[in-house]
Amino acid sequence: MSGATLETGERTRLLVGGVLVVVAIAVLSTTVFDLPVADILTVGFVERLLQAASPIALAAIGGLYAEKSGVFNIGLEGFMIFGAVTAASVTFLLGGEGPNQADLWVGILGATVVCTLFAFAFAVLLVRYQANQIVAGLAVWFVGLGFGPFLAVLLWGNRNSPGLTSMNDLTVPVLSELPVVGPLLFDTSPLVWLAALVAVAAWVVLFRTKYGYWIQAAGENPEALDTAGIDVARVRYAAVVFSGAMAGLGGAVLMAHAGSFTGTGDTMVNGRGWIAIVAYLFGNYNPIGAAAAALLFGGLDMLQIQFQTAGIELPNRLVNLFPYVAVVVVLTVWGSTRMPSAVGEHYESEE
Amino acid sequence: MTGTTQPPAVRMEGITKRFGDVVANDAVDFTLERGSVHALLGENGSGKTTLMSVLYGLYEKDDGDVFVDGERRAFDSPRDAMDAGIGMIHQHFQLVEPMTVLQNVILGHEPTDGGLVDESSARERVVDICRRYDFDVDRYLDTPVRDLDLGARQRVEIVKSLYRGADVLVFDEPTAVLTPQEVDRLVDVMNELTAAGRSLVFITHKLDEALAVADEVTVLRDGEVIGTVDAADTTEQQLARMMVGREVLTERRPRERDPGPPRLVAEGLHVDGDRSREQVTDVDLTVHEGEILGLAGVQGNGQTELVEAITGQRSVSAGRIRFDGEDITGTSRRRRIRAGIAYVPEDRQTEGLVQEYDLVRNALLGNQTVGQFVTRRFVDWPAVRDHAEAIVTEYDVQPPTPDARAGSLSGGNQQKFIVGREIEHDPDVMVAAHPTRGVDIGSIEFIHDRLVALRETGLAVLLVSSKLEEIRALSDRIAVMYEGEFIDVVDPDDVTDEDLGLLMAGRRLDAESRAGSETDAAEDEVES
Amino acid sequence: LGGDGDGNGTGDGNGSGGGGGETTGVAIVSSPAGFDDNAFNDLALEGLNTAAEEYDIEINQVEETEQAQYQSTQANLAQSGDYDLIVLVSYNHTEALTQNAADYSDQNWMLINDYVDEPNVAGYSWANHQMSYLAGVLGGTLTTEELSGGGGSTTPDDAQIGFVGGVDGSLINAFERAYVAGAEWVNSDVQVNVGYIGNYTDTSTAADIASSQYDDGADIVYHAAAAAGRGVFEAAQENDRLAIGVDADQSVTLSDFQDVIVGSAVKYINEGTREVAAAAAEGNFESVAGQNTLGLEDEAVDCVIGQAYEGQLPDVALQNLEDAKSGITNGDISVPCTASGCN
Amino acid sequence: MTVLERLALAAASTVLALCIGLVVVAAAGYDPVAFLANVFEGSFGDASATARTLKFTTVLVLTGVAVAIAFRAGVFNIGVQGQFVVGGFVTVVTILWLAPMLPASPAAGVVLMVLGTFAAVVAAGLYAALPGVLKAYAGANEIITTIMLNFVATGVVGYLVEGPFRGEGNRAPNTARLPEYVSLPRVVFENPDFSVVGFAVALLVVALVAVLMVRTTVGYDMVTSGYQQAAATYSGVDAKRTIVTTMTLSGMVAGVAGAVFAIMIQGYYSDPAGIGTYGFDAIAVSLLAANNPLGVVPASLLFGGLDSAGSYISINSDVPVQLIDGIVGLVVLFVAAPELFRMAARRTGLGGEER
Ligand SMILES: Nc1ncnc2c1ncn2[C@@H]1O[C@H](COP(=O)(O)OP(=O)(O)OP(=O)(O)O)[C@@H](O)[C@H]1O
Ligand SMILES: Nc1ncnc2c1ncn2[C@@H]1O[C@H](COP(=O)(O)OP(=O)(O)OP(=O)(O)O)[C@@H](O)[C@H]1O
Ligand SMILES: [Mg+2]
Ligand SMILES: [Mg+2]
Repeated sequence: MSGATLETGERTRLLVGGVLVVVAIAVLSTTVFDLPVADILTVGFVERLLQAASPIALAAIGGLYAEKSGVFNIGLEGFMIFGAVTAASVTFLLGGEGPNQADLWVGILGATVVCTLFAFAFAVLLVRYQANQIVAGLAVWFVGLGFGPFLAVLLWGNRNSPGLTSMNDLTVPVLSELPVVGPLLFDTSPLVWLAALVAVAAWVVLFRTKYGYWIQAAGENPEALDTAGIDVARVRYAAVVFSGAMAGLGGAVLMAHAGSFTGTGDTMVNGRGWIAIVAYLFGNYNPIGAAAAALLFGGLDMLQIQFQTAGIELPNRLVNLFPYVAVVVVLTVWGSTRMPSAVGEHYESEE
Repeated sequence: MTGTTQPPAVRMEGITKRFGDVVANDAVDFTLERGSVHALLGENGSGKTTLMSVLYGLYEKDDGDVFVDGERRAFDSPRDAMDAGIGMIHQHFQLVEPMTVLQNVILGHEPTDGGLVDESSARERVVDICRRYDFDVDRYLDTPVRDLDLGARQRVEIVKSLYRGADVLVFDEPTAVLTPQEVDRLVDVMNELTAAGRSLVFITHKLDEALAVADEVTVLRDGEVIGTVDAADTTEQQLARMMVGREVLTERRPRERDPGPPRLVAEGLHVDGDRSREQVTDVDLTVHEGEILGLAGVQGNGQTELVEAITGQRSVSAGRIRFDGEDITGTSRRRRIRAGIAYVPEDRQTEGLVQEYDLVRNALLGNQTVGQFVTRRFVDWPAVRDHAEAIVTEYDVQPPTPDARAGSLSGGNQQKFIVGREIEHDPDVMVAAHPTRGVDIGSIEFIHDRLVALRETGLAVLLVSSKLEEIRALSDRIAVMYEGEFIDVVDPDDVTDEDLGLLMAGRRLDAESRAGSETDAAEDEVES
Repeated sequence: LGGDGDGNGTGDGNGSGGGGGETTGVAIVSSPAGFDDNAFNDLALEGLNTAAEEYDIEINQVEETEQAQYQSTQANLAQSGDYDLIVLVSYNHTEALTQNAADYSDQNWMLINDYVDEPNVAGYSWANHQMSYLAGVLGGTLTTEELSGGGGSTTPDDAQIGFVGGVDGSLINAFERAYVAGAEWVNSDVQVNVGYIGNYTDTSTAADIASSQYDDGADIVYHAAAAAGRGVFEAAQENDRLAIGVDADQSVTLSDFQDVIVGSAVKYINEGTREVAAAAAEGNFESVAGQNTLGLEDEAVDCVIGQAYEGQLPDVALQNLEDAKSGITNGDISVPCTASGCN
Repeated sequence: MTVLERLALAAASTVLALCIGLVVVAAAGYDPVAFLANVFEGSFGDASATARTLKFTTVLVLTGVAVAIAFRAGVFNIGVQGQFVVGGFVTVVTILWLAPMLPASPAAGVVLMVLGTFAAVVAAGLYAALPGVLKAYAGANEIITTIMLNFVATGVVGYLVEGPFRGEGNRAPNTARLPEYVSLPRVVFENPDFSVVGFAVALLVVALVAVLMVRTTVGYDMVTSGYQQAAATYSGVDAKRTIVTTMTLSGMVAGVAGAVFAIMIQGYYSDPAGIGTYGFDAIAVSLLAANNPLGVVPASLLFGGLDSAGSYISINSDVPVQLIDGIVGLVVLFVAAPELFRMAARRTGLGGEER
């Protein structure tokens, strides 16, 4: 296999470990609380898990590309907010309060385009003007938290959009009739499929195409790439713009599943951008791994909900912390991730 | 000016390159004839790398012209240079460590098939090149570069340039990190290359190599060309004189007094390397007072790990280390520094100096517990500054100010500062790893003098070097390391260079000892 | 600084109030959730706006989402002397007001959902527990009734409903406990799924929790999650089930979800703020000062039927609601928890 | 970068962000001139505004220094917010617990504040040491673990404030209030939630940290590790221990920040979900200051001023507060990119030397 997929064994162990943790917790708690596993691990649970994981996976894949190319984009949360609010805005502008599915799709597309543009401006600051990546990323978050809801206020006089429409499930005739697999795969949101597709495509591009090689080289040893005659800045621009576009898409997907934009408090994105960063680190910079990690976090979150539904009395505020604690524990027990060595370093080729 | 019918492969005229106030190249003329090797000599900071970087499109020249194959060219980027058939093997390798050898070789020039990288056709081409020039690179094409040793990495760099169709190859100090055997192989490679019509620039500090390999030699000093001579018509002495303006000799420095009692002793030492593979196996070592013990060996045979174990930067899996009879096996690096073990590290860039610090702050590095500079954890900066000034003056560090940023110094000057700092540390034991690597001849002599002086004052010195003449010139005894073990400890007067070469290749001297015989040592270096 | 707002009438000099010295200045400071919550911040503001239609009132809407700043925000407003009344939304203001009500004894304050024992403070609380109890009665009744009028339906054969709360704390726990009690009053076998989001903004998680409950067999889900509650309605539409809104008649405020909102537990916060603003404008703040807990008796809370379900619900549901109301008012029914939460 | 350049950078970033903000303000139909006037009045317009600015500055200085310590040593402590929360909570709990044991008097107040702060320093130091240990001895990336531990701190303290530590009879999820005599004296400024003493404490911490970093070997070891780990190891620095030391020190300062916030500003503790993001803002502060403890002071003043203007504007104007948040975000964004202004300066011939 490709030697560029770093420490494959370690990564696999990490993910397998994570999945084992989830399953173990599920099984353990069902026995402790004397509940049938079937009540917890329902088809609906998996369905929600997939939907919850999609936006995180998309943003994570974007962030992964940026970081692989040597740029730490911790502004994913901000881009997701922009993605969600622009998707809602465009959908609304097209279809008013009763938009149809086509409007929603255009909204998602519009959000991706707008975030691509924002990401380009961000990339110019990072790559050309050598902005500090951590501060600039935090700034994008602040800007998103500020201007995202502000845009909503301008448009709707309220930080929350009116109810728009949510993405309909894509039902494949016949196949959707299959037990378990049917409703999960063939009667689900097309955006879940989109996310899966993006994950696979991102993996292929990163590890099987020359652009992927360049991205990896830009993040590990930009000078080597430069001396190979490839413009490091352009590679990084592309990766950062892609990361913004994917995070924006992730936000749009979140909005499309919810059917409206919520801009109060930490907005509807509510930390998913941060989880996305954790997801790709957890997936050890592998798009598939990142998607799997997103599933893991989606799973933990939904599991927690299943527990509540099943009537397990737990202090909810503490239970909600479970994914965060799990991240710390798993990182500690299953070892470290290795950042690309040139992350955060500006590269200027001598001209 | 040239009488050949063919235009020269490269012709550079009046090249000037400034960095701020520094004139790195001052109206330099340089001609590389087709199918020849042209050596570029000069002290540290004389502008060799800069000149070649201009050729390679890395630096934009301030003035002058570059002609390739008689055509006037201006390269904005390495890509342009590469397209014109110019390749450069850098002093610091330009490899992406986690990527495989194959991926590194084809980086930027990937053949594709339906959008995907066509690794199999790339592999064919690379294997082809390896066969043609007899490289072993094809044997580890799928190994990540980070698992390769320096010699192998260098060959990857060469293959990379050839893969890109380089016609002109610039080697920037390629031998600095190589063992004698590897140097021999490199020389073979260079001969193959010129035989195939390639033209080579060979930057080195080693006069004998320059004379052995090159057809022509150009000497730079302070950014200016001192002269270009035919290798056949010149001598080492003459070149040395051109470089430094005086004669330099490396001659044997036997000790003037008998060695005293053992100071540094290692018994049955086992040390693991980075990938938790045992790199040092059952080594016994004794360095006496007033003695220089030379540690020779092909790089990657455990010298680094042994030195790190002795200096306290790496833990020992078995065995004892004693210093003046006291067991120091488990003690921290800091305690050993305090006990008087000074260390000139192998890697001056990342270990020996903090690049972003000025020399004042670098002077405190390793001296954080020295009472002269520190009282109860508070640093006496004026005292440190005086100390730095003293080192700079005494060891002729350029520029002669302690306020210079370490990273702005040329490699040789960095090394001089480190050596100075470690010697001024007033140690009892000096561990010096490659103390003159990349250092110009004048400074080499100076550093050698210092090491010898240390010995004469009764220090125990452990010298690690890949330069045989250095080992031979300074050592009172030579230990040869091979695959983590001491294969032999010999008296420098009793062995020839060939003998040492054989030992380093793993042949014991009592076996058949024919100098220059084929060795299989190189085959093992990949895995280390 | 100028005269520390000596009651009403002296709101002079500041900019716009051209029409005589009669303009009543009212400031409203949000809770940490901020305005646009479709819940009590917005409702409180709405009441002021209603009052402004009747009286010459100028409203300054101040959003401050950091609790630690309330002390200085309140003090700054009081110091300015421009306001005859300062409305503070939510008990997050209580600690700061304890200090400021005494420090600015000439300033009139209205504190929503809590009370500070000073003559210049009007504390208003609404009986969340009572309206939630009624929501429970509605849910508990309908879960065993055949109902498929609008967008959702029930499964009459099993009695199961759900509750989605915002933050798991005593405030929302009171909603939950009363809701469960109301449902059990109707049907002691009823099963209630309970889930908490952890905040008041994450619509997606709200929808996930509700879906999980619908999956598990719940027919009707009541939410107490402010803006995030919209997710519950989304889930109801998605799963063809029903939901009960909170605070306002959400079948009106979120009319897109009319088809699934069978009813809403409402409290007329707007009535309270309107009343106090009017009192301030008329110069008799004393009439509203003190601790006011508004419940069923005051017709300040209720459970109303959703727009699309008016006249559609089985009589038994309406009957049960009526019975519960009178039971609560005459003391036959004791609702767990109080307006201030559970202990 | 020289001090002068840094100041110019801060000024240019603010001006540019404000300009963009003004355009947005105008485009959204508000009065930009009035808005600008409000920004100045709200930050330094009068004694009360100045006090409010200094209040924010005080906390930002402390959290900023906490970040600076870690970043200087090459450890990315993104968890200052969490450590700040832990510190503040522990301060309140400690004081409330000890208060009944002492007679109510100003002297007891001082003792309690010192003990409370000490407890905060210990607790926050330990809370920061945890990711330090995990990084040093288990290789767990501290950026992730500290972000996660922020969530954990907020959640757990939120739970404790809501439940076990809720003050008696409190409707709101708040702890009980600190006794009246446990408060910093009001000198110079009258504001109830700002005391010059708190600001002085912040400056004292800055001075101590500056001396530690520049004058002591502990500081030298930390900074050297930050620049070049291999060199530090070579010089006898124990890399793992230094990571833990760094995180602990950073957390300790964050603990002081938490204590000052709890004692000076709030006087009790509330759900941290509603407490300002001082620990995140501190990252921008620290980077604007090039992670130099002394530079943190003016950098905090800038951000404190903007925060203060935000509070003022939310009271005195109709412009939605989100806009101010957005503008602060823009300031941070531009602060992150000094090169932008350097290039602009070069292009316009205003100076800025070639690098
Ligand atoms: N990028 C740079 N920026 C500033 N100064 C530089 C740069 N590169 C080289 N110099 C300076 O230019 C001069 C020539 O350096 P160069 O690297 O060409 O020397 P060299 O002959 O290759 O030395 P060495 O033998 O030590 O490698 C030195 O004074 C060096 O400090
Ligand atoms: N106490 C001192 N006495 C004398 N020189 C000192 C002292 N402290 C630091 N220096 C020197 O002063 C310079 C500045 O040191 P300082 O630690 O303040 O760096 P800094 O301004 O933080 O630098 P940077 O921001 O570039 O890291 C350095 O050259 C250092 O060697
Ligand atoms: Mg060089
Ligand atoms: Mg039912």
